[in-house]
Amino acid sequence: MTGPLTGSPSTVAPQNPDAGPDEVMTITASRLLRDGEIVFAGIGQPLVAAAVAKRRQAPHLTVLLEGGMIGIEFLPGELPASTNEVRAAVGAQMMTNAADIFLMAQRGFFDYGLIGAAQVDRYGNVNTSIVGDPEHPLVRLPGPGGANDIASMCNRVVVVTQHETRRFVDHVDFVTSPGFLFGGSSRRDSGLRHGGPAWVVTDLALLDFDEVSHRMRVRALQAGADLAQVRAATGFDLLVHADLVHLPPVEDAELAVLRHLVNGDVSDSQETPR
Amino acid sequence: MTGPLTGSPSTVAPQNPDAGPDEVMTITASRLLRDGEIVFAGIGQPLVAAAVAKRRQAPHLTVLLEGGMIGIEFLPGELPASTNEVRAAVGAQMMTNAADIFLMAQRGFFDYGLIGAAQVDRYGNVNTSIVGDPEHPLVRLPGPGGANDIASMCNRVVVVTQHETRRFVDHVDFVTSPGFLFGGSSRRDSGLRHGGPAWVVTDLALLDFDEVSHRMRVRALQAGADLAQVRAATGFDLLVHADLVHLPPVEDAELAVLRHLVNGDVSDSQETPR
Amino acid sequence: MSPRLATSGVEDARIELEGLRRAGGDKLTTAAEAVRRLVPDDAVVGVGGTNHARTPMALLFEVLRQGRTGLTMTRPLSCFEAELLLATGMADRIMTSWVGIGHGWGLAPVVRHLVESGHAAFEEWSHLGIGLRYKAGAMGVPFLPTVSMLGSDIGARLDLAKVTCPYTGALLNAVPSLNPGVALVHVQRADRLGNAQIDGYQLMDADLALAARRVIITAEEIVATDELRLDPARTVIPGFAVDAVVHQPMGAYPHECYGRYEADLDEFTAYMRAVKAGGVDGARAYVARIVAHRDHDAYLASIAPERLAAVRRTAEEMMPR
Amino acid sequence: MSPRLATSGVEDARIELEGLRRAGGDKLTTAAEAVRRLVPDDAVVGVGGTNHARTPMALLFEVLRQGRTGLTMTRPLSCFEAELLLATGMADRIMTSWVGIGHGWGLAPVVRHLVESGHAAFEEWSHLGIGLRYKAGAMGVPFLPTVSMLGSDIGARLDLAKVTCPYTGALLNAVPSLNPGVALVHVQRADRLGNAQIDGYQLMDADLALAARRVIITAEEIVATDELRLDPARTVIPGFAVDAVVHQPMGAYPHECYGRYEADLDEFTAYMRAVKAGGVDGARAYVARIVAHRDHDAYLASIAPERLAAVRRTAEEMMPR
Repeated sequence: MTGPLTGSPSTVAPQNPDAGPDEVMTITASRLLRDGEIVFAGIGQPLVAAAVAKRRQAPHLTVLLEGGMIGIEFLPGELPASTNEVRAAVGAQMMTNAADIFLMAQRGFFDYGLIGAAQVDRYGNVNTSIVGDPEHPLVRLPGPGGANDIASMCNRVVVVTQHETRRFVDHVDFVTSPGFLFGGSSRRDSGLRHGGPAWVVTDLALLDFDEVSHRMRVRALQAGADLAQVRAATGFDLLVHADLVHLPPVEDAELAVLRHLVNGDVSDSQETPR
Repeated sequence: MTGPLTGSPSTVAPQNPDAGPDEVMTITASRLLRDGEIVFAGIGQPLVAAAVAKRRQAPHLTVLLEGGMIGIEFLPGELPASTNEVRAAVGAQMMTNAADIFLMAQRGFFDYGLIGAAQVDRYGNVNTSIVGDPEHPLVRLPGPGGANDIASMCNRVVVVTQHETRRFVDHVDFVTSPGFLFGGSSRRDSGLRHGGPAWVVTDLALLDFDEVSHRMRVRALQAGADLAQVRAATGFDLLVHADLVHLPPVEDAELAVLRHLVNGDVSDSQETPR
Repeated sequence: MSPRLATSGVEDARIELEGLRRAGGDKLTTAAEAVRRLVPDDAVVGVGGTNHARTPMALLFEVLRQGRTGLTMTRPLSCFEAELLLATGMADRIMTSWVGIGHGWGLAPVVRHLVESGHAAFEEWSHLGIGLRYKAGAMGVPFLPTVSMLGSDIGARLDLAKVTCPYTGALLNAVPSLNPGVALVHVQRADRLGNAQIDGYQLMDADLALAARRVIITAEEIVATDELRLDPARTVIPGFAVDAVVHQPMGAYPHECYGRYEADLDEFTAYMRAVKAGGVDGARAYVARIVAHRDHDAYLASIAPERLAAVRRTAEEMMPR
Repeated sequence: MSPRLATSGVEDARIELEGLRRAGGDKLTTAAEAVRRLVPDDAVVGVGGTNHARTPMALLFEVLRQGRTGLTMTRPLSCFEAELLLATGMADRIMTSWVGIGHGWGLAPVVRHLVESGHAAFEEWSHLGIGLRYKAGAMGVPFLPTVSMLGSDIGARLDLAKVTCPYTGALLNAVPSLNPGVALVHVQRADRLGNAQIDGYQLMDADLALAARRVIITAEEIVATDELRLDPARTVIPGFAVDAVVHQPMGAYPHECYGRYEADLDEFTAYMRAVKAGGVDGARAYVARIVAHRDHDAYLASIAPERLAAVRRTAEEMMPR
């Protein structure tokens, strides 16, 4: 297993019945990360995805967190709950500060940025700020943390989120983290001359963006999912890639690595699964 | 002895015959520095002046150098030859980098900046770059080092230089480090909203600047010097302060401290002069 | 210019600075005295650390103990300390990129309630946006250019001005300097002059301290200046930028301090239970319980020693060795 | 825009960066190989350190050994290394705030001669001006605002553009980013990935390395990555910014390296005597004598061991203890 698109398009294997939707998303995101590259990961699923990739196909993946740690390692069962805490610094090769790490992103050093989303729209714009009218918010969400900067600066942005109509909306209520804005050249015209969303990873599909219109496009379906399901869970019209494939199901070994990292409680605790 | 202007105006004591012109300048500059303040010192006479002040009236003077050292101490006989070398860091309380130390100056933290001059004009503009036409220099001097930044950013700039007509010129050939530019509000109009030259220290006089015109003014004469001498050594018309005084002569104790710091070879090497 | 950008600028801060004499003096004092002297009503309070890391909790509890009104809290990432300041009505505005409780507790319930009901202002910036505001303030320039927040509704809602690079024509956001009225910063080590060393995460504390108009440092340890001289590269806040130094062991508790103690999750639980039970009043009751203690040491003395020992031990285990 | 500001900008540097894969690889190589691969003719060469501190002399001697033309050297404060590059005709331009020999030797005679006779360009910046050029390059912005060089003939001669703060109306100089074609940096400690730690003066090396399009590190010691992990806050250049790592003990000799050795004043004397005797040809002869050695180790082997021991000992004596 070396990439997300290696499943034969004709083989529609069922999804691993043992894998929960969050686990499917996290593992799919982990498969996108190539060895030797650099990933700026938010806390939660993005961080776990990076940790899984590092135990699997990308042992030389450089993982950074917004607290300023570069090249961290992961202790199974001790994954940090925040990007700025003692246990997020384990094994760091370098600790810079919380502004300079983003300035490095602005310089262009970081291959991937992994972020979550409360809402995402057809152009990959992400909202983690406000549901409803910004002047009179229905729900005040936490805000971007580092996600606005990651989305503005990293070379390839990966959005990881559950596939639900309340999340995949026609227009996000608030652009917290810019995707392709209004499509076409609008991102570039705004002054964002680099990067942009490359992938959206969900429990139902892997999506990318049309090269010209920058509209969201179904690139592959999760094992066991079909296009109708994806469309039903999306609040806008999706493009579909001409070479639509199914992703290979989550492997037992991937699941074991993920759970070992998160829980640290595999039976053969002496041996690290891989 | 607590300040440069404490000599009675009527007492015209002769200069200490043991003191050379450079020593007179350095000690006069040292007297300007008050305890508890912060001084950004260039190498050479400025640094020695700060070192003398710290051994005399200003033990809590904070001395910084352009290499990024803050709060350094001075080993007699081991004064640094450069602002960026191993021995310039002795006793530092903090070592930041060579850009950040100037950014602190830009923020306004530093009370004094001490610089030298190859040429200085009636508005306190300093040239350490070029003698002659800038496009076809007669003499290519070393350049500002940190002096342009010091002159642009520190609250009170002290220029230390020998009093000679080739140095005190009508117009500097090149404004390396801005004084009051063309006088009046021209410094402020250029965007330099703070600081400016406060004192010019020479072997013949202590000079300041008129509060409005910002023209250079003789504030005090060195012991043994007279106004005619000062005028003869100056290539432009000088203002003279209404309350012109003579500076007290260099004290033997001051000279001993200075020489101990520079040479480290006083006879009673066990005891630090003060 | 939007009123929300109109906090006191680098020009005023510099003029004020020229009148201060902060180099070389002994600044050791108590939290009570420092807060009394340096945190006025209506201040913009820059809070050091991020999220639950190196939060200056002893100083914030002292602010809550003494009582203030009209405060604005600025912090790049905020945790439940933001809730305490807003719930008690001492602050009515936060400038931040993120507020959450963390550790599985999710959204910040009091911030949500007060913002959604229009009782508090959540001034939203990008993480780097806050960082560059401090950095501009620390550098003594009125703005810095960045691509952060371009194209987003964050920049639009703030009414951020744009600048065009005079060399390349590139369009950039101009982030205005922020020079908070006072910075509260917790560190591992400081001397009586205010020279401060931070272990582990540096976060944005050095820029914050250099930018702020007044600075209070709490330190786990007060050391002799000569001890700092052994490793001057670790000194990140110069004494001449500091007004008051307070010796406060466990000064970030119940939040964490790198190398010293992890966050005490039992306190997070206690806080969230209080809020679940009583909403904003629950948060106020939580504050009342803590500030009833005379000072931070008394509060710490009320915590079971084995809890304090446990958070110290686990922090120790995470250190490089 | 003046042609002298038209060095390759942050935009080009970023696009190039996206095509590089520098994270995670073993980059250990020789100075000869690194210079061959990464220092082309006509390059803008950012030289680490300042004056005679942590000058990457082994790399510069290797450039002189291999021979190049059309180089521009950028360095905030320069010492006689600038003379060597100009005297040999390998560089025809220096960007700096200062050139001098130091240690009582005064003005730089070869720089003077070549600049006064119109054979070399001395592009003069303020010290902070160079620092902000690197910093803008490292931050990925095309310019930074500053009061440095306002009102002076330095800014006027460079034809620096001005910017007006959109919030305060303050007038500032816009300093354009500089992303040198290659940075040469000497450090005390690095791993094979290029993670580098600098003891003592940091100077502008971290910003230079982050700004530059290619980076060569020489290190007094090559250590395991795990050793850097013991004190990750000391790592100031990340491996992903580095192209080549060279193990070179005494790699700054005859200049100094903090904590390791002071400058060898006998070499300053030897250089200045050569110039006094032969002018620019004397400087060329000095270079010829050094580059006749196969490499830096061979050059070091030609120096009396007691001289090397002496500069090591005095540097040691200056360390905090």
